Amino acid sequence: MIQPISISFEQLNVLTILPMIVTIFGALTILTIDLITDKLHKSFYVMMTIMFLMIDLAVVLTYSNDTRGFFDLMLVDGISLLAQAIILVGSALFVLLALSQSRFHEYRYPEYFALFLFMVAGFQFMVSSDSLILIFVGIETSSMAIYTIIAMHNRSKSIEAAIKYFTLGALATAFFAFGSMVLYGVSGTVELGKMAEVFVSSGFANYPYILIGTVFIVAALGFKLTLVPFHIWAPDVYEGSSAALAGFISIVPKIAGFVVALRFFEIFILVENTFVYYLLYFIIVATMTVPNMIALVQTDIKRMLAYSSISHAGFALVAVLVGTTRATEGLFLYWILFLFTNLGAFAILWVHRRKKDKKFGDGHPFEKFAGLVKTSPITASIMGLFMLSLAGVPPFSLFWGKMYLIGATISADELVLAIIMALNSAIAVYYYLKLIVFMFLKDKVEDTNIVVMGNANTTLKSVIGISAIITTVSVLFIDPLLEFIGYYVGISGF
Amino acid sequence: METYLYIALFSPLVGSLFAGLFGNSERKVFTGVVTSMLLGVSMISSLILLNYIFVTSDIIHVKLMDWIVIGNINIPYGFVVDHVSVVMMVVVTIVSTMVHIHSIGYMDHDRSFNRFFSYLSAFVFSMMVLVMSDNFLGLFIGWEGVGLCSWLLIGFWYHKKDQPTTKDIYNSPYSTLSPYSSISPSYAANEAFIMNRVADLGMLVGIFLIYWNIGSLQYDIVFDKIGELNSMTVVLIACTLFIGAMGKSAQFPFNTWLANAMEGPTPVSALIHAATMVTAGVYLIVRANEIFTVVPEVGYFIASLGAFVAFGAATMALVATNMKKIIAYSTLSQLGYMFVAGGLGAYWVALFHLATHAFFKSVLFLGAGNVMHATNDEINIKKMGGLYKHMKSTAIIMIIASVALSGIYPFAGFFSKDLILEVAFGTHSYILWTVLWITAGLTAFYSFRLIMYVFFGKENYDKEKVHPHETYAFVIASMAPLAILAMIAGFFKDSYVKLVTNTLPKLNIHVSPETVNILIAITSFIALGGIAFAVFVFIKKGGYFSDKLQNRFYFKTLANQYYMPHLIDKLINKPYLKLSKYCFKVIDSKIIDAIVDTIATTIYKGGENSRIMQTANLSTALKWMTFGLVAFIVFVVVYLNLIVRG
Amino acid sequence: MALILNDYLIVSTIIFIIGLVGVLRRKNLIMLFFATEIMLNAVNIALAAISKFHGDLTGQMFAFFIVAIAASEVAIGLGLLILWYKRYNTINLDSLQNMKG
Amino acid sequence: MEYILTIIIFFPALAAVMGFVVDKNSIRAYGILVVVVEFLISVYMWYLFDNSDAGIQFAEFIPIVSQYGISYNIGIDGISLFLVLMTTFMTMIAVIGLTEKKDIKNLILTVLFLEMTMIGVFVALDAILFYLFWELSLVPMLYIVGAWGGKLRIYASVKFFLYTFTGSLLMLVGMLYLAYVYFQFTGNWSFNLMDWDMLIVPYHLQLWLFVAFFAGFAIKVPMVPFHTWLPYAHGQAPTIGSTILAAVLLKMGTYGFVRFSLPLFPDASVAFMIPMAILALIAIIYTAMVAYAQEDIKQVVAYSSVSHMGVIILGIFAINTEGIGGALFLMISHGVVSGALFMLVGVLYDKRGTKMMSEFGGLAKTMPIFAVIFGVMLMASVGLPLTIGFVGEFLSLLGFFVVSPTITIIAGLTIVLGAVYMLVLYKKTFFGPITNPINEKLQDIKGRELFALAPLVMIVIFLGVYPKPILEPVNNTVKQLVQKMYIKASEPTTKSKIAKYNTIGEKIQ
Amino acid sequence: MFEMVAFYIFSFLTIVMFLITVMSKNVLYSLSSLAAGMIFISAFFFLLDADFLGVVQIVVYTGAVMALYAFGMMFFDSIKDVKESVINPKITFVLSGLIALVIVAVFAAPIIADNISAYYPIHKEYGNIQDVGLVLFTKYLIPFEVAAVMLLVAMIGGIILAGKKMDVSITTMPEDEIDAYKHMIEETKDKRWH
Repeated sequence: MIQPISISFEQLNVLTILPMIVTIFGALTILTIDLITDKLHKSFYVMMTIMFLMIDLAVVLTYSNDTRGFFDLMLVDGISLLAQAIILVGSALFVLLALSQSRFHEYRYPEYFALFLFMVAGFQFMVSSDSLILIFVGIETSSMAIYTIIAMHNRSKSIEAAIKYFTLGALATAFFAFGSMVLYGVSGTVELGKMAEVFVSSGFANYPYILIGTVFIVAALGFKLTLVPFHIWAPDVYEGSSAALAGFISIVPKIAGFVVALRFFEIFILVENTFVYYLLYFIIVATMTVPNMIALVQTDIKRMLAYSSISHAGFALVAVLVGTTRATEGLFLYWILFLFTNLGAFAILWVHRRKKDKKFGDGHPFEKFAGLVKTSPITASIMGLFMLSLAGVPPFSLFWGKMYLIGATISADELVLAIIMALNSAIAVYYYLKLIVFMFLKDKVEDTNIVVMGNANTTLKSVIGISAIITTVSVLFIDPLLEFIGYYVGISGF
Repeated sequence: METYLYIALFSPLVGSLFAGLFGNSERKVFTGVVTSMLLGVSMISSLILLNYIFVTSDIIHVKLMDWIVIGNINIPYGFVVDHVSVVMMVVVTIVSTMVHIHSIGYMDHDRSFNRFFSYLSAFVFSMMVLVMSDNFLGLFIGWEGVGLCSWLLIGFWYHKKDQPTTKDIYNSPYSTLSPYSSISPSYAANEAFIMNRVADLGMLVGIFLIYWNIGSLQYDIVFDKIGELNSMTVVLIACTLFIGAMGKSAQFPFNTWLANAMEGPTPVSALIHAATMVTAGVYLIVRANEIFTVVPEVGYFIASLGAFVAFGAATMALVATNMKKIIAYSTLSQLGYMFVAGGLGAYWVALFHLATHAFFKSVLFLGAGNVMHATNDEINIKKMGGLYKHMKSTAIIMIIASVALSGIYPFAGFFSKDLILEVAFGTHSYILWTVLWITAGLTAFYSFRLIMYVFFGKENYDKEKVHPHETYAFVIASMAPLAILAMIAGFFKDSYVKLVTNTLPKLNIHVSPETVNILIAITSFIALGGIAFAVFVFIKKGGYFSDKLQNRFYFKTLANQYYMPHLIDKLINKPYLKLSKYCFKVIDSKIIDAIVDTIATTIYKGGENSRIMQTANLSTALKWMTFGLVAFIVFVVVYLNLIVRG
Repeated sequence: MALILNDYLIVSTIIFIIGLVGVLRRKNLIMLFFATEIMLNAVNIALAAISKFHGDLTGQMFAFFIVAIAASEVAIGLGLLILWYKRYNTINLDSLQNMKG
Repeated sequence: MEYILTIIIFFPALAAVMGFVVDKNSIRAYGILVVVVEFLISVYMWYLFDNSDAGIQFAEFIPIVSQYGISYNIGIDGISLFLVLMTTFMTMIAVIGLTEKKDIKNLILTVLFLEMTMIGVFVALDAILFYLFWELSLVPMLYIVGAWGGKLRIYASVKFFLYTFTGSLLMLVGMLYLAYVYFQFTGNWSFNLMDWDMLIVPYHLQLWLFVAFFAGFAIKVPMVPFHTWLPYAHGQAPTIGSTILAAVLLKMGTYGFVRFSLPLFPDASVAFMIPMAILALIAIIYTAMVAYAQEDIKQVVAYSSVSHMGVIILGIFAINTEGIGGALFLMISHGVVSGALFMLVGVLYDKRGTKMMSEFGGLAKTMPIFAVIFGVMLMASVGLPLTIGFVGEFLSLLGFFVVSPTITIIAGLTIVLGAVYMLVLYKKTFFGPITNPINEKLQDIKGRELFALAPLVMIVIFLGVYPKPILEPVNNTVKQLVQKMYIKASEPTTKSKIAKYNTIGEKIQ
Repeated sequence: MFEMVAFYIFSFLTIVMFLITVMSKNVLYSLSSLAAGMIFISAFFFLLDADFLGVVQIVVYTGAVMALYAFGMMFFDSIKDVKESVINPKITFVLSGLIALVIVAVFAAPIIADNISAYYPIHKEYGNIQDVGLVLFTKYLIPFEVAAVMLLVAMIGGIILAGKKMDVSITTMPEDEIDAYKHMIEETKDKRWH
């Protein structure tokens, strides 16, 4: 008969799931509070959320080394901690944008914030395990939440976006399942670490199987990371969801995705597998170039930013291909800087959101910002600043990311790739410039009454201010930031 | 003595700046007076210097300050007054002083009286720099400076409008029979400047060569080391320097600007385009004689070119009716003489002729100025006549000048010109001699043709408008010294020779005295013959070329200045403009810029084309995802096959 | 001869592909969701088979979670569909055409 | 005063930030005050500058990204000293002569920012810092051209931005690669020029890196065939824009060649001598012709700039003291002269609202003083001795003559062709009868315009007569530069060439 | 032997069922065929002696999922079936066909399982249920909990999305109307609106 198995509490190492517990607990608290009373204003819930996120951040930052727990299922290593930190900070900043001047549907629900926290928890699980199962479940948890949150904005576009996102997501899920199935079939395990061992020890036996499995996983990850040609959903979802959420989607889920990608591709990069190399190379080039070109012809700023973030994702994916420690550092540096810049950009769109504008509807066409410098020079300058940063004009934050990443690419003797990256940044300048041209060089469109920052209040303004300042003076804290990142990446040995 | 040097050099500059102060205000006589006086000062100090050097025969060499000092190059503002430059200084200052005084009268009614004197003195200053500086680049400063001033002065009446270029030989600005000296003053000015620039490029190259081979541009150092260079280099240097000289002295093919330069006020022609600037080329040859003596073959080329120009210019002067152009061409032809002398190594002869020519030619121009003044700026000699009785003194002076020009004993021209012929003969270059000999005849003829047309015969100007009258006395007075010099300058020959041969090589030609006498006889004969012919024909026929003659081809050719202006216009100006427009309209806009824009637009088009994958339709999106998967799987297959193949 | 793993894998693949076809060609959203269910189940078969032939339980575990995921997807999916249906009174895929470019 | 450079860089920017508060109506006075003070500071720095010292002075060093070897590392030597002075001076003149009416406040503040970036470029001794200022300078220029420009202003400004940005991105790749090379040799990262100077880059790498840097610099200079952004930018830009663009921004490119390409890649520089010279040659002749074909005065001046920049390139790639020194001098002189010319055209434009030659004629009669100043600048531009234009042109050509007489002689045509288009321009505009009655009652310049232009005339004459103040320090630094190249040269042929081009003696056979 | 027969029968049935699901025009048919297919799949599980999984399959699918769908269909009165205007069916089949071809080809090759060791071996003696339980509550405890969270999320999501509050959209409503609306709600004593 079964002999009882005894597991000591220590070896469970509960600490490894403490961060997720915090978020989940927070979510449940919010739900409970909602049950008890219904007289609470959204600002209360926003602050609750931020509070939990901050506590969580504190917890995360207490870890200082690479730990496993729960039968080695949880893997809390450097990159997972970094990613969690980024996720938490990003979420905290973006959830602040909920405190908008005019009222929107989703913020009427306390559940919104609960779902938000669940989603964060999902990401956290995603990044802190190397078992495909947990990663899978994590992905799905967060996705479910995102689908709902998008739809909760409750205008036809957002519902449509949600359905599209959901349907495509379902397909991606199927791909992921199939892929992991195949890999499991040839390795007998679903844990990437062990998988790697098996492959190496067997000298990549069943190579065709492995490749098929890889391809399916790549497709699924590609969906999460909006890699060409799995990026189709991105623009529609960005357009459909509120600017605040769109900004969030452009940052947080992707960093989680990147961590998974790092973990997964490490299997092949370490053994310098040519197939994965070429595959990634192609994907990267496509992902940098194609959306760049599409962005050139956009008429709506939000869509333009959507494409630009796709292209940025491709840019960052280079780090995965290169696979050196330096590159991984570059990836995180890049993403942190990108976080603040994009936050600012989307926040500005968000504060210019009007419910029913007789000319522009509730979208953000370029004309909306025409001649902004006349009416509100400060806003225009700040937005211009974010655009320049995205374009990679020094000394604004994203330049340092770009530079560091290109530098890392070069140090890995990927000169051609580096040049492609450079040229793509050159192409990208055009559409960022387009907005600047509209704001600074063109005159106001007739018979429009855009209320500058109509949707803003002190909080949102301060968010914008903070990100503007960070974007500008980034040069001062690149060094400490790099040390911070370097430490965590170092301990996880990527 | 140095103070005198500085006075001589800078007083014209002071005058120029002074006049410049009033450049914008209306006519003030005192500007003219002051500048003239300052030039007088300069002249006197030059004479003192001349005397000093004549007595002590030592050289004054001063270094004012550094100019360009970098790398191995070290060019100061240095000035040297030696036996050569002092002569030149004296000539320049004398002539220019007189011209200044004369201009006070001539420019009497001109709106920009002050501006004129400012320019004129500025010119003199540049000329002095050119003459006195002790290195090639310093000379180049003066060289360009006189160029600038001549640009300013030729274009002095900038407000005149452009003349259309017609076939009609009597109105076309390209012909010597028309009232227009050129398309317009500003055009002539630009032409002069640009043509000189072309030549200056040659000179610059010469300077580069000297620098990179010798490492200095100081005359003394260069002339010491020049012998050590291999002859090829020296030939190059000599040629390039001579190109520069050609430009300034309007030698073929740079000659057209000189005739057009007659657009300027007449005193300007007298000073710049007769006496001083145009002779700068000759001065350069004389100055750099050490270089040219090393390479006689170049010298001979120079000489033959000179002879060629001398003859060609004289022929053009034969038919011209534009008074100033006649004199201009005679100047050109005399310059030819000088180059023959210089080319054949008789540098002091060249310089001597330069001096004498300066005197009689300037006075000739000034006289012409008086005439034009008297006839409301009439310039066609056929529209004058019988002016003798109205303006005797001018007439006499001009006749003296012409006689001197024709080289009749004992006038100045005789000594210098005959020497040149003697040199030509003595160096056994008989062809040159013959050419020059004929030219002498022509010279005599056209000079007196002019005299006759202007002062004698019946009065062709219309009596209503024109009331000829003699100019102010002081103007005549200002011409007198020059006229006198034109008469007697020849007698200073020996002392002059004694002076300059300190620096310039002596003549080493051995012609027995009797041959010399024969030569003199022949030359004087043809000269007198020319004069006589001119006079008698005029008295007999009252004119020279019958209408039948005038329709002949060679007449037209001469009248059209051998069609050179037309050729330059057709072969250089117009094609260059066309080419430029082509470069701009086609190459720049249609090719280079187009390529750049195409790159941009292609990328943009790429965007337009690739955005179609973003249909709103969900099925398409799903298909795209699947497609991506399929693509990867296909890649797997391909890859596997590749591996299998190895 | 006995069955080997590959037979199961191939069957599951075929079913998976059937599901894929459904996903690609369906315009009726709810039927499209059926297709996704099929795909996930196909994977389940394979997982179970693998776990049998490797004598390893992980496969079955994975299958459980996939079932769970499938279930929750149904919930969300239907919720979204209802929302859309309330607005536009259709669940035709081609009615989602508001955003392009 | 060891922080004087920092002060010089950031004073204008700081003043600009404070300027936001200043009222619209008094902003002009504020701006003028700031630029004058800035100029005085720079003059004081010149006073402190030690001519005899050929090395870097007033150096400052603060690490920014220590792990990647990026630092705030600035300093100044004979090469950059006068570019800084010229920048402050020309900005001052431009602001004083500013006649723009629209949004004057934004314009002045932008110009102040621009001044910061320009000075930064010239004093930066860290590649990334250099790049930083280099790119940053595009932004204010974009705004100036795009907001205050003519009809095509947006096209022009965007073209300018994209074109230069693309080029400099390639340069950035080059810089990063060079840093990587340095890392491979020494084991630690650095973008410090002083460190890079210690490095002897392998020959084949030098060639590629040279090309990468070339991409950045050549577009900025601009060298034919990368020049097509320039006419648009100039044609559309407001007066102050063209003035600063021509006077300073173009110099960044040539300065880059001197500061980076020559000392870092001596072998490559020598190897690319002739190709570069040929490009320069095309620029000189071809653009001179294009300039002659223009009807718009401003375009003539714009193309003439390209032509003169060609001469500068020629001088730089003579790789001898005369040539490089001459090129540096020509940078200054061209800065002053072309700046002045653009301002003069601007005056005309203000008065008549057009820049077409056909609209003018006989202006010398109505505006004599203006005509005189224009004439002086024109003569300086065609390189008349005793004007500022001659020394540089002469030395550059002189320098290259030893390398290739033929090329130099053809390039020498610049003195002819330059004279052609300039004199024709002058004739059409100032000479001849007054055809257009409007020109009859044009006012001659006075007041602010005169006050702005007079110093330029003085500078043009003074430095033409007495260039020593510039040539002396330049001479020392350039001598050192050439020696450095000689020492660093890895190829024997390079060594021999550099030696040959720097010694006097029989060469041209 | 039995195993093999069963395998082939069930695979045939499953495939047919799912083909109907995918191909049939009528929602009812496809739904019922889907249900049937699910049940046949559970048969596979029993074949593969994953009994527990089989049970779960039947319960979850034919129980929960199918019920949900049925409800959904009633809601959408999908009897009026959607017009399936397939633009170009070729692409669909080409793509799917390609994938099928390649993967089947690949899967034809036997898997070399030398290095594959079972990390969580099946103990025949325990029987499937215990076995599963053992692993699920040790190794896969966390995923299990997370799955719970996921289901919770799904539930909340479902409730919200299908809920009545989504009928009116605050997002598209001008501010003043919102106030009016809130007031109206106050009247009807629905306290959820603040």
